[in-house]
Amino acid sequence: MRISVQLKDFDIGKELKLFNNGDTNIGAVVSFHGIVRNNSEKSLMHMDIEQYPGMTQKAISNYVEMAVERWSLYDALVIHRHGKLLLGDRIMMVATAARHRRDAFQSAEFLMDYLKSRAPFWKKEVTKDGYQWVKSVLDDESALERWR
Amino acid sequence: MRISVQLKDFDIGKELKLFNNGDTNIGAVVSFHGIVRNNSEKSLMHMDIEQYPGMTQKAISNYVEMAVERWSLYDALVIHRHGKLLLGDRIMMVATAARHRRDAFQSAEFLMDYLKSRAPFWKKEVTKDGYQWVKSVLDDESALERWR
Amino acid sequence: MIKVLYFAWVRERIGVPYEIVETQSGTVMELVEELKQKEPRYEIAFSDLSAIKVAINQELCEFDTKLNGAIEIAFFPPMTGG
Amino acid sequence: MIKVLYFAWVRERIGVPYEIVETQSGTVMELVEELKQKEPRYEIAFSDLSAIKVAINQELCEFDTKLNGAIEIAFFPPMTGG
Repeated sequence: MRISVQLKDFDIGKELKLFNNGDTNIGAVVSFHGIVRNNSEKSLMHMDIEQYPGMTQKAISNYVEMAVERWSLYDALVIHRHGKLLLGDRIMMVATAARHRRDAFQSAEFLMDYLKSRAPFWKKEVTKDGYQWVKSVLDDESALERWR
Repeated sequence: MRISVQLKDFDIGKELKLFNNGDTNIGAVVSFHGIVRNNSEKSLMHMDIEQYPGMTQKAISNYVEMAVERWSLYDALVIHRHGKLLLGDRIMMVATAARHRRDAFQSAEFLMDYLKSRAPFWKKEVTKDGYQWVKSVLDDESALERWR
Repeated sequence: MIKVLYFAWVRERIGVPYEIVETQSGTVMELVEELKQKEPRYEIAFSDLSAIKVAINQELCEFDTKLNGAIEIAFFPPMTGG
Repeated sequence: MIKVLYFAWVRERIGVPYEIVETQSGTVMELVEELKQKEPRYEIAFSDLSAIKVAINQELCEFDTKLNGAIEIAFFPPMTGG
């Protein structure tokens, strides 16, 4: 299990190599990564991600532990960047390793849903006209319902 | 879109780098890879994967096209190996790229469910006592129900 | 004339990966019955059809599908890829 | 004495990332009311509480949660990570 909140970029290939720890029970690995995409007006210059240092690591560890227990994971990884990110930059990644594919998929979706609306990060979209804080959407909140 | 049925190993990091084609609409990438895991008696020596050449590429293309259309994917990738594979070897990978995470997750699961029981591959587990063909499980068949 | 292919344990029971068959059968099922008449190894391989899948011209089909001048037909167990 | 932190647009409206507050308030809500009395910027920042989340000692809680000698309390908009 590894959790990292960092300014710098990460290499998904390297992370997945380290991640695959050689346990011969692992049959399925799911990974997700989020990328800074353009906004609807196609005017995004960059994104700024603010965090609540101290709480981020704690909150993420919590959800990772919940996932590991619930889906009997052999390994789990969360990397989340903060600070200034350009269009196309990697924002974060999640990876889960299980015996069967269903557990790997479910736990990765669970982690994403919780990171999205329970880990203390806030995204700001900067355009040439100024900036705006990304609004949370009801969909993200109701996504948590399925895990209860 | 890339589909490859091959004997040789692949590098997930490199594949995901090529895969991310720079389209600024892509916000979410999901990847899955399957690994040769031990059998329940912990006696697996290696695995042999037989395929139906000609039909494999065709069948996979079919399911990839279905996924791209249904979830408005910006890209999709399937690599599946055949031949002799050792414990811990990568068997196959799937990757999907979408605007939102839900579409990327759903399409990757869809592709996995179809590859599992509709692409013409057959796994054989070789132990020191001989070998046996892996049996399909009812679960894999019923997994297709949710996509109808 | 049709090319008949076998995979996995169906191939092992029949003993060849493929063969060319001269047939007048109208459907997949008629072809299976015709093969079963030929030799015991076909009878053994096709003894439980619920465990066997068929593809005509590399597309999955059913046992009651018509051959309709098909070039290639394949018999195999349920797939176990992924 | 409690450390009060603000993030994202809550921080921008309050004007500082954190401050130390001397308070006798029993619950989060009482503390919010106390802050709103101080200056208009607090009144503006806390005008719509349905758009604000709270954490005590780095764990999410509700507005009716008791402060109970908390060391740290934070106010921020709904999270948008991932």
